[in-house]
Amino acid sequence: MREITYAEAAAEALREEFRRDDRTVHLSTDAPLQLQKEFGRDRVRVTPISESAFVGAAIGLAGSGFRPVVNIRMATFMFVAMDQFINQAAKITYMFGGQARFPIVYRVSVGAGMSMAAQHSISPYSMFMNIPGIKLIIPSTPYDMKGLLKTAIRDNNPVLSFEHTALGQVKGEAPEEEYTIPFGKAALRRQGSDVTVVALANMVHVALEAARELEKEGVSVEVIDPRTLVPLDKASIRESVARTGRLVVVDEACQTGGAAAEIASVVVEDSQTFKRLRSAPVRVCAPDVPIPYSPPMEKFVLPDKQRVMAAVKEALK
Amino acid sequence: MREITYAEAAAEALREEFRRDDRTVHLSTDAPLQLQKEFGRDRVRVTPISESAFVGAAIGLAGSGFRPVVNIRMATFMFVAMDQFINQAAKITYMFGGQARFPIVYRVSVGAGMSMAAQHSISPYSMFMNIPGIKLIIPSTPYDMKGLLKTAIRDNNPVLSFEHTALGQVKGEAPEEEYTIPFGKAALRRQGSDVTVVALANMVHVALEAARELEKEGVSVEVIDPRTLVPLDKASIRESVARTGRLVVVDEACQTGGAAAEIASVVVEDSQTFKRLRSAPVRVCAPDVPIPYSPPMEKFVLPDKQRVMAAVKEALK
Amino acid sequence: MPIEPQDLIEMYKTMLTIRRFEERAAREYEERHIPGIVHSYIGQEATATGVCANLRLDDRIVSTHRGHGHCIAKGADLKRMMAELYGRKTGYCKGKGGSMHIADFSVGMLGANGIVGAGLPIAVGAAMAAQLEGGDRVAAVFFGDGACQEGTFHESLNLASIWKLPIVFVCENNGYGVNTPAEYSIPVKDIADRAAAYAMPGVVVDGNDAAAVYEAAGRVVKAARAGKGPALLECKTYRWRRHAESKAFAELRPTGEIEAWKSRCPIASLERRLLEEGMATGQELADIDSQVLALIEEAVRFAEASPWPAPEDALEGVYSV
Amino acid sequence: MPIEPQDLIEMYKTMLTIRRFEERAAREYEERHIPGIVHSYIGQEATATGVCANLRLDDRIVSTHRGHGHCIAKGADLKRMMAELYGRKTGYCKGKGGSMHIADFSVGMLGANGIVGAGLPIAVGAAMAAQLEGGDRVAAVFFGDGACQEGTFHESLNLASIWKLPIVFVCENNGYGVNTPAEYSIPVKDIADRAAAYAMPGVVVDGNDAAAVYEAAGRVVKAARAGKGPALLECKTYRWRRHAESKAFAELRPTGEIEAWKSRCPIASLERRLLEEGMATGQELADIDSQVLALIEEAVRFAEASPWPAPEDALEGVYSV
Ligand SMILES: Cc1ncc(C[n+]2csc(CCOP(=O)(O)OP(=O)(O)O)c2C)c(N)n1
Ligand SMILES: Cc1ncc(C[n+]2csc(CCOP(=O)(O)OP(=O)(O)O)c2C)c(N)n1
Ligand SMILES: [Mg+2]
Ligand SMILES: [Mg+2]
Repeated sequence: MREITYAEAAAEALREEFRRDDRTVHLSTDAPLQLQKEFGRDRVRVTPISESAFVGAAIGLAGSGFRPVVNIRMATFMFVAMDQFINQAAKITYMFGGQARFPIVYRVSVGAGMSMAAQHSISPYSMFMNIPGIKLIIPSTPYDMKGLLKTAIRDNNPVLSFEHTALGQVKGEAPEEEYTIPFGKAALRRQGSDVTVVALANMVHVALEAARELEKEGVSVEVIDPRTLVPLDKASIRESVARTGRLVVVDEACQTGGAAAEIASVVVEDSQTFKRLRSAPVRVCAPDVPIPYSPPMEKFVLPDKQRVMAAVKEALK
Repeated sequence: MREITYAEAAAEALREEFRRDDRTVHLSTDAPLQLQKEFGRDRVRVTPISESAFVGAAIGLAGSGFRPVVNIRMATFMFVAMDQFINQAAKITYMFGGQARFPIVYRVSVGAGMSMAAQHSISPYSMFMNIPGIKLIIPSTPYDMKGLLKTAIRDNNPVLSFEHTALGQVKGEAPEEEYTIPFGKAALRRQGSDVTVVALANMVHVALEAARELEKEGVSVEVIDPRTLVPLDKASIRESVARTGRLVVVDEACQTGGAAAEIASVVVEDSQTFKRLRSAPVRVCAPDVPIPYSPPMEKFVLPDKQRVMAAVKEALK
Repeated sequence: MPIEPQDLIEMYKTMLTIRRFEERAAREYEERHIPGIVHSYIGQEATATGVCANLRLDDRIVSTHRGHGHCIAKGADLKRMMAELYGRKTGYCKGKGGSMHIADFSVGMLGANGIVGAGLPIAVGAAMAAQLEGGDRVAAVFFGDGACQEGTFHESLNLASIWKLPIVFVCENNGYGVNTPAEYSIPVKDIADRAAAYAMPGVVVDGNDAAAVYEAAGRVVKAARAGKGPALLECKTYRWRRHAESKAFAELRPTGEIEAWKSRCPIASLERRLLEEGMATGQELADIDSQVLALIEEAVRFAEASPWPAPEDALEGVYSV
Repeated sequence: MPIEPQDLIEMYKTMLTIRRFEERAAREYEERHIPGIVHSYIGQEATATGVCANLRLDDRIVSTHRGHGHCIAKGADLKRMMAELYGRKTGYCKGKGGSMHIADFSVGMLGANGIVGAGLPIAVGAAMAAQLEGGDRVAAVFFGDGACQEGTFHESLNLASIWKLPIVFVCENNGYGVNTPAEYSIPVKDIADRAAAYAMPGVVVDGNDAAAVYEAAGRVVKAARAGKGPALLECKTYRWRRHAESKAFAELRPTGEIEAWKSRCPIASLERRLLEEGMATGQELADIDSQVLALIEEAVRFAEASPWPAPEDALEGVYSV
């Protein structure tokens, strides 16, 4: 199959959906040039650095029948517009009794590893998990990027797409033919029988590396990529853990209050799954520190293959 | 002992600490009148409705040697100033290598139950748990309000105080004499041997009610109030669960990605505690919906005594 | 275009509807038939009325926490409004929103909003939609003097200006944000002066004079329809009641000031004009009042008779299909 | 106060230090001795220099993502700056902050900031501190043209105005936010025009003329010290290099424009003046350059020789004791 990069996959998704539906519009502080060329400066509009205004404008556009796609660039810039995400986009469908639909895609890049320091190295998905009303996608491959983004653009709700900075130039297979990926269906990245590893975004690849390495040591690791955090495919995760009896969650966000806590909880609170759990779930996350700038420290805080392997062994103890 | 209300306790804490340290200043869209009378309009300053500006100004004040206390009023108003909390207040101590201290207290009210609808009924503490650098306190009684707030004002870091709206006029004992409450030490609200219930804010009272009711049915419930979410007294919680073998977490925030997930994870991931766990942990939270306005629906989504009792019984199965 | 007597009478009726609705809402709140919080629009009726009288059904507005007047002026249904305040299933939001979140997309009312300043960006989006649609629809957004110190005010006016969006920013300067005087929070004499910072016209109008608002708004709405871009319209007005219908909100404004503004009642002054200029008789106006009162009564009865939402309804409607 | 030759020579030296520091930082970035991201201040040296020449050590400034120039002009140590860029333990932030987060509280430099517009509220707090202290300290905050469309710009200027805070808002209008022209984002001719919306003086100055910046800033700093409140100072300038030192940032600005601004180099023009007016000889200026280069070289050697932080150092310092 043809290979494209994660970034190209996103561009393709946008191009295809913009061709498909002329109610789509694009807002960003810097326009994707190809898209702008094809669809014009009106529909693919450059915004000033006014995130509250254009994040909110997307809501007004959506409530007026358009389907905006907003690229915020780095996730950290969401915070200057946070009210528009949390109090407006997420709540108004419900709060207005479903009178109107708000189909909006907000794209943000997440993750660390580039020595960008604390402000620019954040993976804040868990906070949105606690805010019902926005769907959350977290593509880990070019294939998923394209398929999930297309589904997101067609969804009639606000969708937040968390895209990992480190993956931009990573290549992967993606068919030329049209496809979409349903929300709420995890991808089984690798089958295994000893331990279930649930990993997010870039950590899917780290987990797979660890799994390959562990295979040599005779440990069979199953790797699950939830693909979407809201809705979360609880059934697949629980089913896998019920089989393996062990859970490791890998996420590069800070540990406390992160998505890993939710995933661990979803597993343990299910009494059928709990009964089959043979060891304590293990979280492999960044420690609770702002991400440091200097490479040795940054490398230290980000989960890597070694930490995942150690966690799997811990779970096997 | 003397009884005062939760609101009075806060006022006392402020008055005492403002007397104690003349580097304290107060910022809010409406000034506490008594405090303003005693300390003047300069130190107890009314702000326009410009949360980003005054939340950030507190950082500049703190970095310049002052000890600001900022009353945001409802937690939901934090979102218009979110960058100043997350990217600034929480990170700059670390990011600047500890050159300066940032002693700031941000007070916000949380919780639902007053038919204020989705925007004004939020308990967003878990999102701050995922952002290292801000300490989080969550007083559930007048005694705790005063003691925790005094500790917060003396702390050399940003502290966020989550104060429950429904508790404002609730009375409780608080000595006249000076006292403070250390951060990171949970309060054992009730001893019990069958099930550990960890409850937050107003839910502490709901849990205690449930515990009293359950006692009549012969079930012995231990109720733990963490008092501070960051730092979290993991040891006390784990110790209790290791004894009872069962965990119920009660929080009125939405379930997914909430503090309850973190508390459950902290318990299950500790292998010693995990071994003693006799049943699946149970979360009693609001379902994943924006809080509705109309009383029957609002009542339905908020955890109550019945749900806590049911959860305890579930844990006992 | 000179103002027609019929327009004035229509506006009179709209204002009176708002007044009576708010009086009744206050009473129902007092009697605990309405829970939560209610921010009364009494005293400010001329603003919503004068602005919305220039708008078509397909124009869009965005409102605030003090939104009943905007709803009514844009043509929302009193029954469904009152039912929403009552928290009933038949309300605009099925009882999920309440006073601060009434919306009626079918009449272009894109929602009240409990967050100060939050409506402006949303309205900018509605105006962008109008622009992309290519017709001559406009958007209008209401907000208070207090909201003018929020960042969203600045960002939104700027965005509307650089894109020449068809939108009117209607600042209802009622002199206070809760109990903080506008003069404390705002260093310039008129909020409309801030329009210059966005290269758009800034207009000050007596917000208690429906005809004046109508005419001033008419000019800027017309310009917006013609593709000439946005404007900031500052309506100087006053709220008669405390910030919200709850004793929890102290009333710290000087009594004399409140009384002085009451003597400048927007409804009474239009009434005087209608009578003085012979556009209506006392009887005709009394008839209007009776009609209005009947409508309000009907709305209350509708609300009372409406079913409560089932508790489990809370679980539905988080996402659209 | 007329500008003294000695002041001009000092400013020349400061500007040259910034220039040489940035040239070297770019080279070290290119050679991958510096990771992350570096936003070069080259071309804008006169702004930081002219403003900070009016500030005392105990005055406070707040900076941006493009902050090296502000640090140097306020008196930060080159060695610790370079060590920070290198990510070493001896850096200002112990390697935790990097280019976008250099701070030196001991010289009143309260931090660079990676979030556009985020520094303004913090500076307002520093100015409030100065006011509460009761002395005559001032604060100054630097920000770009792009930041003027963020809500924090609006809220901060307003707050400073109503409280008459001793602060100077220094907008460095370099014509672009990344590749978006200021004229696209801003509908008014001069950003300084926006000062009127906050009832404060707005001053436009040639940001490439150190002496002009020095004088203009001197006037507003003096007023702030005297308790007369804040001002907005717009310095028109230009950055020579791409948005940041990484090929990931395309350069979309017209080549001719970049060249034209290079011909208006703030350092070269001050150099001409110093020579023409006989305030310095060519040899003296060359000596300054040698000194500066030596200092930069020393800074780089210091950085290179400095230890890396231990990986586990990452776990320390989240909270102050
Ligand atoms: C962001 C935010 N901050 C604070 C509040 C609390 N609050 C509700 S209404 C109000 C006053 C608003 O004043 P103004 O904009 O003048 O409107 P008015 O109430 O006078 O109609 C305040 C402070 C809020 N809802 N949102
Ligand atoms: C809130 C926010 N939005 C977007 C960005 C990304 N960003 C970094 S610098 C920059 C341009 C800033 O332009 P300007 O303020 O003119 O400063 P300059 O880079 O020209 O010095 C942008 C958009 C950011 N850092 N913060
Ligand atoms: Mg007002
Ligand atoms: Mg710029």
